[in-house]
Amino acid sequence: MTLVFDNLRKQYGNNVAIDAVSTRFEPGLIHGIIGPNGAGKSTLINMTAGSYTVSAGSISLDDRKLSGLKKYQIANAGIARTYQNIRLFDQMTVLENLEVCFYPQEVGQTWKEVIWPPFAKKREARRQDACMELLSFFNLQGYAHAYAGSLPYGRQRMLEIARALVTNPKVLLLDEPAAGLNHHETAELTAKLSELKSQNRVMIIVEHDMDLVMALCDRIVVMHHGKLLFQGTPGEVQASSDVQLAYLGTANDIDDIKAAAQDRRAQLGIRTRQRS
Amino acid sequence: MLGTIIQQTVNALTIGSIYALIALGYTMVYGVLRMINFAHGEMFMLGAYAAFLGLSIFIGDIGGAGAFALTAIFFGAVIAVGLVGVGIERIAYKPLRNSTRLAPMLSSLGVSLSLVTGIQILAGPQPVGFPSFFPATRLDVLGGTVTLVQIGILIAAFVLMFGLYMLVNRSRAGIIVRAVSESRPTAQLLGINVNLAISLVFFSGPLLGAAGGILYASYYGIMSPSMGAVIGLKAFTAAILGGIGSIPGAMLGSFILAFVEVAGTALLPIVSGGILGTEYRDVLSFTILILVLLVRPAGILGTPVSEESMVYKREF
Amino acid sequence: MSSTDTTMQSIPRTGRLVPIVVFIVAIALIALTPFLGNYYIRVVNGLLIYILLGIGLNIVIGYAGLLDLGFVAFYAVGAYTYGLLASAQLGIHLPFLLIVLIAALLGMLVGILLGVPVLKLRGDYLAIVTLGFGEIIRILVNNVDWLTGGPKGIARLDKASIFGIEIARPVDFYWLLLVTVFIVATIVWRMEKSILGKAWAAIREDQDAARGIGINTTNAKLAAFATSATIGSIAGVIFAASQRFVSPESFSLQESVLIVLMIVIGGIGNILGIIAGAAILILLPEVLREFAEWRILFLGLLMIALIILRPAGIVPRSFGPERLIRGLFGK
Amino acid sequence: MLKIAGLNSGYGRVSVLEGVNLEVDEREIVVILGPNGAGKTTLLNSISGVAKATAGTIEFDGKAITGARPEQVVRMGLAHCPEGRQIFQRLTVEENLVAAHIGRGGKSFEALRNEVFELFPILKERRNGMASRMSGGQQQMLAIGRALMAEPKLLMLDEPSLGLAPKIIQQIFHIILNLSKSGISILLVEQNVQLALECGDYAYLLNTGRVRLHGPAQKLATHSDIGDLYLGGATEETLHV
Amino acid sequence: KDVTIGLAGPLSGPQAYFGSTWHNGFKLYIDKLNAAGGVNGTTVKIDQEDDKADPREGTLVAQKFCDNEDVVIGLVNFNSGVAQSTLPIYEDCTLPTMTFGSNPALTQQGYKYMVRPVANDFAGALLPAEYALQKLGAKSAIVVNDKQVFGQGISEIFGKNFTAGGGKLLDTLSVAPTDVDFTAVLAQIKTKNPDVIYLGAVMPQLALFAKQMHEQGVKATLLVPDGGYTPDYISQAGHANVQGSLVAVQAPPMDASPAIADFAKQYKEKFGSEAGPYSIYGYVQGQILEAVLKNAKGLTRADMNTGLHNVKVDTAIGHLEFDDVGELKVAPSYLYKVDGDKFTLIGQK
Ligand SMILES: Nc1ncnc2c1ncn2[C@@H]1O[C@H](COP(=O)(O)OP(=O)(O)OP(=O)(O)O)[C@@H](O)[C@H]1O
Ligand SMILES: Nc1ncnc2c1ncn2[C@@H]1O[C@H](COP(=O)(O)OP(=O)(O)OP(=O)(O)O)[C@@H](O)[C@H]1O
Ligand SMILES: CC(C)C[C@H](N)C(=O)O
Ligand SMILES: [Mg+2]
Ligand SMILES: [Mg+2]
Repeated sequence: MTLVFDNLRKQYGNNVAIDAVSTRFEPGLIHGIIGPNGAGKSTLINMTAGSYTVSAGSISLDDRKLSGLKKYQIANAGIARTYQNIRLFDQMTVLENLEVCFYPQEVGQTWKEVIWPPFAKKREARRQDACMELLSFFNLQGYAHAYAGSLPYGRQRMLEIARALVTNPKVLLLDEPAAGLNHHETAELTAKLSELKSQNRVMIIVEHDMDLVMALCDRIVVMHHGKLLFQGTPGEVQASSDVQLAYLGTANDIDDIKAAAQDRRAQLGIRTRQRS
Repeated sequence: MLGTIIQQTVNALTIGSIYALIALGYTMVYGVLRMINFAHGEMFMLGAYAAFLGLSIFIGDIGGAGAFALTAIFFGAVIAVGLVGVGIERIAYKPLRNSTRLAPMLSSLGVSLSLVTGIQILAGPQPVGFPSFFPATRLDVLGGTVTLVQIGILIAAFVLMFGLYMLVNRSRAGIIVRAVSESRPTAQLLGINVNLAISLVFFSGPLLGAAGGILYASYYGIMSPSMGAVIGLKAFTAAILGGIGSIPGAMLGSFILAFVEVAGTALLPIVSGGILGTEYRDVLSFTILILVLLVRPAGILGTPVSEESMVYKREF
Repeated sequence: MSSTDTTMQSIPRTGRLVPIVVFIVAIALIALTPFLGNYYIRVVNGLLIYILLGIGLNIVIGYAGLLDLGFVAFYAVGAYTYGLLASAQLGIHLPFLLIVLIAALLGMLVGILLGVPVLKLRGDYLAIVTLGFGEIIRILVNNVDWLTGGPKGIARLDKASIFGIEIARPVDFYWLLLVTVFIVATIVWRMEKSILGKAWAAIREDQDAARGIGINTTNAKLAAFATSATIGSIAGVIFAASQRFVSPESFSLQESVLIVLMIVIGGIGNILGIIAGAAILILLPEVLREFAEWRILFLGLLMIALIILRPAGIVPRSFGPERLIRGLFGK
Repeated sequence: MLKIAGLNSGYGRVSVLEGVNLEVDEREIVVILGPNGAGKTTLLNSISGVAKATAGTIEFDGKAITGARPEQVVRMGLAHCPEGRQIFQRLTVEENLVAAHIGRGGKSFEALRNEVFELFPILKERRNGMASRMSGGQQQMLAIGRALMAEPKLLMLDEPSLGLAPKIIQQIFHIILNLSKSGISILLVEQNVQLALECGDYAYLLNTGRVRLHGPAQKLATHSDIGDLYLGGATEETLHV
Repeated sequence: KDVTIGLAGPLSGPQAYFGSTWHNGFKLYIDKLNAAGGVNGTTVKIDQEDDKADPREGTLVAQKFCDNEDVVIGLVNFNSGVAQSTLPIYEDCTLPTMTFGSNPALTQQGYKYMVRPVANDFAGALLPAEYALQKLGAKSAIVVNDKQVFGQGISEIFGKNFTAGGGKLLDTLSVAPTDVDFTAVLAQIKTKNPDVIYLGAVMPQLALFAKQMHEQGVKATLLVPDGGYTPDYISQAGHANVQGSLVAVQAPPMDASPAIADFAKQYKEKFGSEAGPYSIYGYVQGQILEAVLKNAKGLTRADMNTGLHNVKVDTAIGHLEFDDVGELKVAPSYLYKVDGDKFTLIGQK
């Protein structure tokens, strides 16, 4: 169960957002995708999930080609995702947000559900049990009957991840799951994500929070200007001079600024006042 | 034959100009507030009634009025309607700015209903004759008959549309309006008075609509409280056809719709061998609208809103 | 920001008073109506038809979040099905229930035929296309004179009868409509609670995210369209049978808009809201009949006021039938 | 020139800031640090009137601006360059500048625009191009240039280095230093602790809605607790060094 | 002892003018009648309702009248389309009506409780066809209609009459009832160059069409039905544009007889405006009612129905009586020509 990008390309008009990216994501590992703003990280996620079409090349899960399928078909093939901006069903309860994920499996018997209430009750109970279990895992059980839109931001992030997990996907794509989370929440998230690591799941995390990425990921793909700049373990990535130059920064840059700042202070002669 | 073609072209251009004046109002409001202002057709109607009121108060007999007086009344009326538009926005739409998209739309339906009945109560429900702002001169152009009114409408409409285009694309006010349409919070943060910008839109849209109403009333020689409904719907259709939110789109859509209508009348019976008569004209227009939208889901010149791009914009 | 304090976030439980009062008033009104004059029964019948239409359209607008301005087309399909199959127009005189069945299937078919091409469109574009579709149907009906009688319509439709019981007086239709509304409302409500209904809600909230969790949105929307069309068509049959006359005038754009308004003013996505909305928009003008034009002005202003004061409708989505039931029977 | 005392603020029922005190002097660069969600953006939003203060006072140039609307605040000379740049994508570069010109300080649009062009030559080059076509760094320059169109006395910058490549970040910091030299006071929100403290004069560290630590930037840079506080270390007291 | 007459017609919306002025004519007569002590001591009350020219509203009003035992006659529905849906209801509750819709089909459905005190469209479309063929020497015609019950019905009849009389019908065109722009249709008509155009529609379309027809240089003579018999037709079209246009209507000229002139004067005094095109019929219906009441055995609906079907009365527009389907035996019909800003009578039947 390996997710494979083969010579992937994405173009918006003349703007090439992803250029000749080939790589493999193995199950059982947590993969990180990092890179500066606009490097094409979200584009990769969006293409994998079917939100964007692929301009050239292909994406496949084992031997099944995903690119070209409709978005919902990709989802039903076992690809689940979260969004860089949280996209929950705000006016539905937390529980319903998860329940609705069973639609593809259960829609066939809607009529039975409508006509025969006991059947509906039984099925609903079964769905809800499964959902509640997951909610407990994310400490969201207390919110089950609240509207998703009314949850605090951090809880919404968790809920979105829970929603992606409900149907036990083969591939889990997380687009900046820590964005907007405070420190405690990030720590909690890190813990939960490492617990979710599983032999039969490919996990991919796009993130700017280097602490989280370095702590969690087994392998990191660095994107730059739509191209694959580097891939390797966290240690290798941090050591790579290419990556430092493009993304993490080098020592020299800092020295330049230091000099300029001193220059300014000398020129203005500001004497900073202590405040209460 | 040539005469008929010329004739029909002029007819289509005239109808198209009037549609365009109204369609622009729909498009501007939509561009800024993402709202369909169903009361916009009534601005068109109010324009005619305001001008009529002006005429009967200040002039009485149009025959004796000088060009200056007529121009003054024209502008007085359209400005008055512009102000009404601003007032309506403040009362009926502003409280709903953060509501669902459906709410201001339905509020505008309420406004529309109130205005139509209000005028019915004040001025009577029946159609009233409207004096022509233009002398009834006819010209013969290569076998086609063109009236001075038609030429006047064409010129007036193009001048107004050009003015609007310049306003929106070249003037500071226009740039500010476009900025507000893109992001109200950011505009506010930059010191732009968002309410003023929205008011400007609700001033100029109704103003153009009112101008359309006066031109229309003097072209057809008639006005009625319900005159905004049908034409408003057509102009709205035109705006959608061209891509709502786009100013050139509104104009293009209007002229296309007008040409389709004229062609529907002139050619449908011939093309279908007499099976489909002129009564199927609107079926033809709507069918073309639907076909265009199937190929271009955001209209001819509209910018398609792709799935994730809205998210993208917020993020970046 | 403690994350365990959640009880306040939950949907509040209902006090029992409101549901009980609503229930008693409803039962009283239902029981009293047959004893009123025929005129009042006719007004109530009109109300019930609009409620039926509202319930149908609400599936598309309130549940799936698609603005459909051409709903009246399905209403016309049903009405003309009765007009053609139970009159001298084609010399066909089928029994009422059979026509209901045929109209329901036909309505569903038309709903799907319309749905397949247009459901790709979003928001306002969907609105104008459905509007155009409604107009196309009306114009066709007005112009294929040989079949529909054109503007003259079809007069002297057969009296309806069910299992030999003639349905002709206003009070007969009252009972027929009441039963129909009850059955349809129950089915629709159960659909809303089913997994399909949840998918509709997801589509309404965020279509793309809904696709992202594997919902085939086209199919789910088609189901909404088809169900809604079926209900519209059934309402049309009953309407035609009670008027015993059909003509294109009854299927104007204004009717579609009226139904949308009913839904939004009453409480979008909520069957109880639709009843409230219909009551205001259908009964109020009748009550204010004396005031001629002024009543329409009043209605317009009231609409604005209601939308501003209660943007979520008179009866909010959260006060749905289940809340009523819960309030009545405890728990 | 900016003085905030006891500020509580948030969005609707969500309360974010609690008892924030903060001051910016003439020509100073004051840095606000803090982890994600600390309330830095909310603080700037409260100053410029987007988020509503529920308690406390904000004073600018000796006048209270608590509760003022954003456009009033900008007109007093306090410009806000928002997080995430927020440039108008559908406008050209020059139109972005036009929209932001409110004619506050009396300079003509042309004069101001030319100053901005001088500062950011790339903007002059791209003046008639769509803003959306520019790279992230260029967009950030446009965002700063746009804020300068208001002729601010105090410029608030919210994470100007967000998601930019290091080279560009360096450039942005040079620009900030130059602006300060030209006499504009700066309130800078940054996640990039090292660089910000290097450039700033005074710094505040915000976490979970409170000021946890403040002091002269140079001192803060070497302060032992900073890492701990940054990660939400458990003091209830506000420390200063 | 008094009786109530139910009046239903369009009182709001674009047709309100026709409905209310027609009802006013009736009120004028009834007020006089009541002031004179009623008929044999019976005074007449009026229950006036708005049908909005909408069939659904019409049925509600119909039911309201049916339910009200005091209502013994309905003076109903200006529009044939509305009458179509209300007549079955009146029939069911045996409430006799004087129906005003002029579509011929109304009397062909076997209703026993209706009479029509106005010429139907057979009459309305015969006179103009004959006149066009014989007096104007027209050889060819084009028929345009608005695809409404009335407009389509009457123009079909005109077409039949015209061909039956030896003329040639070049084309039948339709416009939408909400159209205001006929230039495209007119440009097509111009290529066929007909001698006359018959326009089956209502105001304001009649005026708009006439105006544009003239402006577009179409030379044919325009014939229009009864809706055009209003000063608005001339003023809204602009009188230069309607000169020579022919209007067929059931109503006599206001100076046709002293009785009518007197009526016009009274109307103006009472309501402050000129009488509407159908006001005289309201007045005549008052006279019919008086005659019915005078000879009635009782005041039940059945009595009224018998009375209506057997009435023989001299009215402001002449002698009226009904045949067994409720149609006027001799239906007065007049043809006018627009001359200056007036209608001059050029033919009658
Ligand atoms: N819908 C779109 N239309 C046009 N261009 C786009 C679109 N989405 C992304 N791009 C372009 O594609 C490139 C890659 O964008 P992407 O969103 O994938 O970056 P990212 O690595 O996720 O950045 P971030 O860290 O900001 O999330 C950018 O240059 C952007 O301009
Ligand atoms: N519009 C809003 N409505 C409600 N809560 C909000 C809103 N914006 C931010 N918040 C909440 O306020 C808190 C502080 O957010 P703020 O944006 O001020 O943090 P920040 O320090 O700027 O973080 P970052 O480094 O991510 O920009 C967060 O918990 C966030 O969820
Ligand atoms: C307006 C009128 C001409 C109406 C016409 N008498 C009808 O039967 O509908
Ligand atoms: Mg991204
Ligand atoms: Mg921030």
